[in-house]
Amino acid sequence: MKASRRSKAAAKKAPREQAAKAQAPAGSLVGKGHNRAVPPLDKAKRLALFEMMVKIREFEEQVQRSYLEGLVHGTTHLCQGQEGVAAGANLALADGDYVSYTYRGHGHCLARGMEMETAYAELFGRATGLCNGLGGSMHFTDIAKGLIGAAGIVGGGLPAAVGAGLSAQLNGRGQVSAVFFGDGSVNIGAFHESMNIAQVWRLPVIFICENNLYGEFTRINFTTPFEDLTERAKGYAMTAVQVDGNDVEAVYCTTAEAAERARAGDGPTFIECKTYRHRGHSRTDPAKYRDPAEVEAWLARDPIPAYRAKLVKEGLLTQKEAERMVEEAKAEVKAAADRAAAAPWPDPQQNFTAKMFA
Amino acid sequence: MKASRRSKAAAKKAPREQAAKAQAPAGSLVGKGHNRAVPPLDKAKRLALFEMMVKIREFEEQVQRSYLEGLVHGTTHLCQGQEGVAAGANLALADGDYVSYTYRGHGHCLARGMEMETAYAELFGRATGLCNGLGGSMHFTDIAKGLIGAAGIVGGGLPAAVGAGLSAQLNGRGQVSAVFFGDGSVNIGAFHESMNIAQVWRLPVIFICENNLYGEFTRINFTTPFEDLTERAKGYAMTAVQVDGNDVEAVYCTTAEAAERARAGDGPTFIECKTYRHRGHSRTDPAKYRDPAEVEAWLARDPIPAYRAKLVKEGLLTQKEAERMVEEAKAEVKAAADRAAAAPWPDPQQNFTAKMFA
Amino acid sequence: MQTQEITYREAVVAALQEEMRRDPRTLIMGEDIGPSGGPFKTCQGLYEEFGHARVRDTPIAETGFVGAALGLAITGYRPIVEIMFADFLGVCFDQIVNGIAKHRFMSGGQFAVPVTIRAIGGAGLRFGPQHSTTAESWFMSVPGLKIVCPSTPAEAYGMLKSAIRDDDPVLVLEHKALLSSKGHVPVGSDQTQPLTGPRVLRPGRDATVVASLAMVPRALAAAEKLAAEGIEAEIIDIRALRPMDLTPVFESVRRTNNLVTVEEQAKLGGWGAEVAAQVTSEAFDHLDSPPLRVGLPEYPVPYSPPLEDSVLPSPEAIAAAVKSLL
Amino acid sequence: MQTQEITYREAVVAALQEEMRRDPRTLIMGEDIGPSGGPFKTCQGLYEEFGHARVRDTPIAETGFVGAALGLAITGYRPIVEIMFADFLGVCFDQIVNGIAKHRFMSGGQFAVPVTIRAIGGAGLRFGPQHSTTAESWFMSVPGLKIVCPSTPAEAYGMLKSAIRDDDPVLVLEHKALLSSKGHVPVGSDQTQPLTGPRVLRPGRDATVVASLAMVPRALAAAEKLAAEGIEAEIIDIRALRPMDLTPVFESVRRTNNLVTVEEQAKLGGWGAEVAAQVTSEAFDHLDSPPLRVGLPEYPVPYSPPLEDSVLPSPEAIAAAVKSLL
Ligand SMILES: Cc1ncc(C[n+]2csc(CCOP(=O)(O)OP(=O)(O)O)c2C)c(N)n1
Ligand SMILES: Cc1ncc(C[n+]2csc(CCOP(=O)(O)OP(=O)(O)O)c2C)c(N)n1
Ligand SMILES: [Mg+2]
Ligand SMILES: [Mg+2]
Repeated sequence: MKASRRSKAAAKKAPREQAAKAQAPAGSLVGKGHNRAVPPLDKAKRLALFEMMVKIREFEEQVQRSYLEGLVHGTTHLCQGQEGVAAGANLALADGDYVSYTYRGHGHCLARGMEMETAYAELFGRATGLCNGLGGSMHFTDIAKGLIGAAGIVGGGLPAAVGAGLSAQLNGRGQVSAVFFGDGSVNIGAFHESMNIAQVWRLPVIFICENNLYGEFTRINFTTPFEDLTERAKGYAMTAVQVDGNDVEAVYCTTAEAAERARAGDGPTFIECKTYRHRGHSRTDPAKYRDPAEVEAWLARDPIPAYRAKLVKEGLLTQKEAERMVEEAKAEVKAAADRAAAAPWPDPQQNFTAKMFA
Repeated sequence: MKASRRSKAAAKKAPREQAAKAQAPAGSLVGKGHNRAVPPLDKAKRLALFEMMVKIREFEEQVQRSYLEGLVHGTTHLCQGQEGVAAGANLALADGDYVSYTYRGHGHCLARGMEMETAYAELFGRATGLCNGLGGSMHFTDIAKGLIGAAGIVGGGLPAAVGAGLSAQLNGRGQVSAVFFGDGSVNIGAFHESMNIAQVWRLPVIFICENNLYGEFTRINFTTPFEDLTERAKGYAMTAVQVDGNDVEAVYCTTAEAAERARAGDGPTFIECKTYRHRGHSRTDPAKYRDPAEVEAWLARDPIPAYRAKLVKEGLLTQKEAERMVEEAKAEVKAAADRAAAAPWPDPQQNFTAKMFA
Repeated sequence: MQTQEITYREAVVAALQEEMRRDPRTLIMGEDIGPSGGPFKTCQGLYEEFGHARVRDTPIAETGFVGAALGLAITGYRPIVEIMFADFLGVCFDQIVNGIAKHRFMSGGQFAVPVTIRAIGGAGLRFGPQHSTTAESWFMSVPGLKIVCPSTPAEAYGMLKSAIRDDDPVLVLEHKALLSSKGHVPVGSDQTQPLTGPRVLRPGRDATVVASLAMVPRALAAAEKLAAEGIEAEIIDIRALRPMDLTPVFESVRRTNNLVTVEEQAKLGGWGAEVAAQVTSEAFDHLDSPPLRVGLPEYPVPYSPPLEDSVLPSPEAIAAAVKSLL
Repeated sequence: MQTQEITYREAVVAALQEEMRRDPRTLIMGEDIGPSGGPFKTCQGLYEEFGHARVRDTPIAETGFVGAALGLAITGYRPIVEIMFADFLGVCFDQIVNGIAKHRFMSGGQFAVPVTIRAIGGAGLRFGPQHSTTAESWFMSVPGLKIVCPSTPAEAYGMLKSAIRDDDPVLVLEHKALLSSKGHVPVGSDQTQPLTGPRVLRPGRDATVVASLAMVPRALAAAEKLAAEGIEAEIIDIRALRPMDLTPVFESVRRTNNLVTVEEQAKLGGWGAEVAAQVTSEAFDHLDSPPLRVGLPEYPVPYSPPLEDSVLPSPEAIAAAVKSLL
């Protein structure tokens, strides 16, 4: 009967058959580190990586300050400590690619070029906000930059990322759909269905799991049978790579390689980035549930000082230049936040029907 | 912080820590065939296995006939060809265990001792039916026999089976929860969440997947990245065994072994039974979508004649005795169906509130 | 206009085929809708014409493929998904309610979300408690969704075409008991049907009866019986549940002074309450008696034929309800 | 009776603790409810007292652990599950609607299904579009479920105790904006609250106002304002959505001749329609004017404070609605 299907769909050289190929999965790359095949980064790019991590860090620190000033409302989920993933992965993506993430997505959006002032304006609930103040911290979306959206529901954004991947495959222009999510998300149904569909249809999707060891206040070992989430990818015969999420260049190379495969039609990749969040889950969380020794060990592996030291050691950056970058970032976020704080509130009388229906 | 938790929960020697153990999964038994450790079956049990398969076969054939006579309504999902799984697995289970299944669950219920007459009465929609005619073919439930229910929603019954497993673990009486489902069910979220929870909590659950290669009209290769579903179990670090579902003794031994592990507190097992359904998905399906060669090959592997030949060859059964068993089964199902057909219709004026609320 | 007499099922297929020819950005995903044409044959022939790229058999994963539709929609496609039984909408409820219905709003209106969700629901075929819901009220309180429920081949054809062309998410609730019903349809035409507003199917002066889906033909049958007794019931097909523009119902009740709603689901929390409430506020002084709601009892649809028949409002029961008001 | 003044949050904890002490077959599952005591601290101290066996942190898998509750319930336990935000009920909708609500019926009534589902919902805390729903209407049309919505610490305490003791599935909709509100509660007592029926909180002769959850205190505030103008509004807390016994509301409207409903969700498809419809049929001749429904606009709850504030019915708006009827 497969034969008859083939003839039937011959005209369209049925990609359905390609799906069938998925039975024989591409030789799994499960393993540590990245593939040296990816061309080395030039100085400009490496400095840009450092600068981006610094910007994300300072952006989040400013969010914290603004929060205490009463400018940010409700809750926020900051990513200090995980900047290496956002900066590294995004550098490997191209214009025209699709990127999605979660409520902890400020970093991914910044790395993708989201403007700080509109971001703060959104956090402050202002009319000039990225989403006109309708979404807030958990729903940054900037379609013009391929930032297709954040999931406030754990795992909820993965199916849409798969849809964007199908969109990319149908377009045939070599786009990819990259989606960022956490370790706690791998236990929910939406993750499973998304992984399976992406693999069976060999979609150009890059699943980037930021394994920071905790889902809210609960450590991974209480919710998942292992701490290495590449293990989970085996259940989909999906190429899976584990990388040090605090090594920004390793994340870049691994993502670049996955993107190459995806653009070449070789299907999805699951990337596990080992990382850690410095702060609590959300602004009200003092993160008392973590072993102080564990926290200490990870703070010592902060991706920013580590990369700074590396660049300085290699003579690509002086401490002075690094300081200046930090100062500039501090000034930039401060200025952006100040301008945003001066922005007008949205008008409750505006026409919301236009926001609802196209 | 794990330490602090331990002390806190010391009094209850927190099984939470047991969950943590799941990190180091029991050495996976992934592989073919069954473990010789299980004591060999005596003659009586082997004949009983044969007889049970015959009964299930004849029961389903009668359902088909009754359907054509207009006695069965709506739709039915028959299991001819898959009797080896129901008969073999159930022999390995004990009174007090919990068993759940799907709309294709007639065989599992019969193997567990469901009475034919009440079953037919249910299929015929009569007041004397197993569920008083409220559920029909897709919802056979007989709590007194541990038959906790059938899922009409694909994957929908797996979480409840996990709950029954937790119930068994909490009871501490060595019960297990066995759940039967199909190959198409492994792609839905409920399956995923159930597998993960069962493994993390090391619950006494036996996941029995009847891989008959098709989900309705679509072959497994179009919906799943591989045809060996033990591959999927790897994503949960769950012990997984693949067995010939048409070898009733192999199914028995494999299930017995999984039950032993579960009763001993060693957690869940995923069993993939390779099998095939002789008929279409449901009564309206001529199953044209299957390759005739594939159908032929599987019909040649019909579990019943195969086991009959084996028993005859080993001198445990004569062709004459076998024939008599078949005749008796035919007579039994006919008699049961006839009695059921004479049963009264349920009263639309009855008090349904009592059926809804305890 | 040129029409052909075809079945509701054929009308669905025609609408899908014509719209997929019309716009290459459309595609359809669902279970067994490819070479098999769908369990209810509502996608017959589409795979042969459009191929796997645009007619996709999916794994059994409603959350996955319905959510994928959102990703496709905001990146330039116009996906259609088929939910085999409306009961399964429960499996992807989150994707529809928290995703598809909200994504445009949460973004501040940055993009359109042209997703069409078709779900085949309803009782009467002995499918039992988990395969017989119309799911009419599950999404009634969800802003952002448009919900329609065609009761005839012409409506199924015209509203599905409109849904596919619409730039917002539309949930099309079809009914399996109507699939083989026949009617005149302007196949091959551009004649779409509006996604809002009820339609008066039979005029009458004595009472207004508002029904949906498979209850519509039953209401019409009730009107026949009543006519034999000299009672003229005006039968209105509600057609659309969200948004709900009841103007024709208000006008009707101002003339008939009586309202009966008939829905294939429990009355508590049903759309009949919404219609009754709105009519009460809009035609308060014209009501001779309080609106009467007819629906299913407070339990799921049972499998046994006499029981299933007993829970579904019969033409006799509908007629009796109307008479009880007069 | 002995009462203590405690918060709504403390009332929930007390009810859970007392019922778990009372019946060893009870246990609770949810996300981060163990050593952390729950994101909203609604399980504070339970893990320390009952341990992991009965107070279980689950993976993020609502379908899995809510469905597991069904398996536990029909095999002898009395599970309680916490859904962190009511919005997440969408993720496990199928398990609740097709499983928990139907399993007893489909079996012909072979067993009880004593499952208690607690979900913390509601707006007002700037949580934005995906974390602010009350989900009051999502399950309104689902036979088999009992749905309650406590608005005070005493109700939260008493109704949760009743829900846990009840042999049928009960969905308890709590409200995050009420968690810190205080009230007198008969802690340590056996004083449960009925799972059905509204409660008159403030008598009045001019109009009946029926509200739920966080809209109740707003309705009471509105009554204060109206009283200053000599208008006496009778404030009724609906308390239970399913089953819905509105007798006290009927009696009230027969006296006040006016009805206003206030709910924290879109009006279209809301419970206000059900109340308006039932009151219209039961107190038709007593109504001076058609029932008036107050609710949220036709879009999700926005994040921006002035916008979120603007969508939530204020005491002023409620008072104005009442006055518009007089
Ligand atoms: C379906 C669902 N359940 C629960 C939550 C509440 N919640 C928000 S974030 C979170 C933890 C997620 O952990 P992880 O995926 O590791 O992401 P991280 O926060 O560590 O970045 C939970 C449980 C939710 N948003 N959605
Ligand atoms: C959530 C859901 N989606 C779709 C269906 C329709 N459906 C019923 S059976 C079936 C195929 C299931 O295949 P499999 O799991 O292999 O079981 P089998 O029928 O082969 O025993 C489908 C798609 C359903 N019942 N539930
Ligand atoms: Mg995490
Ligand atoms: Mg199968």
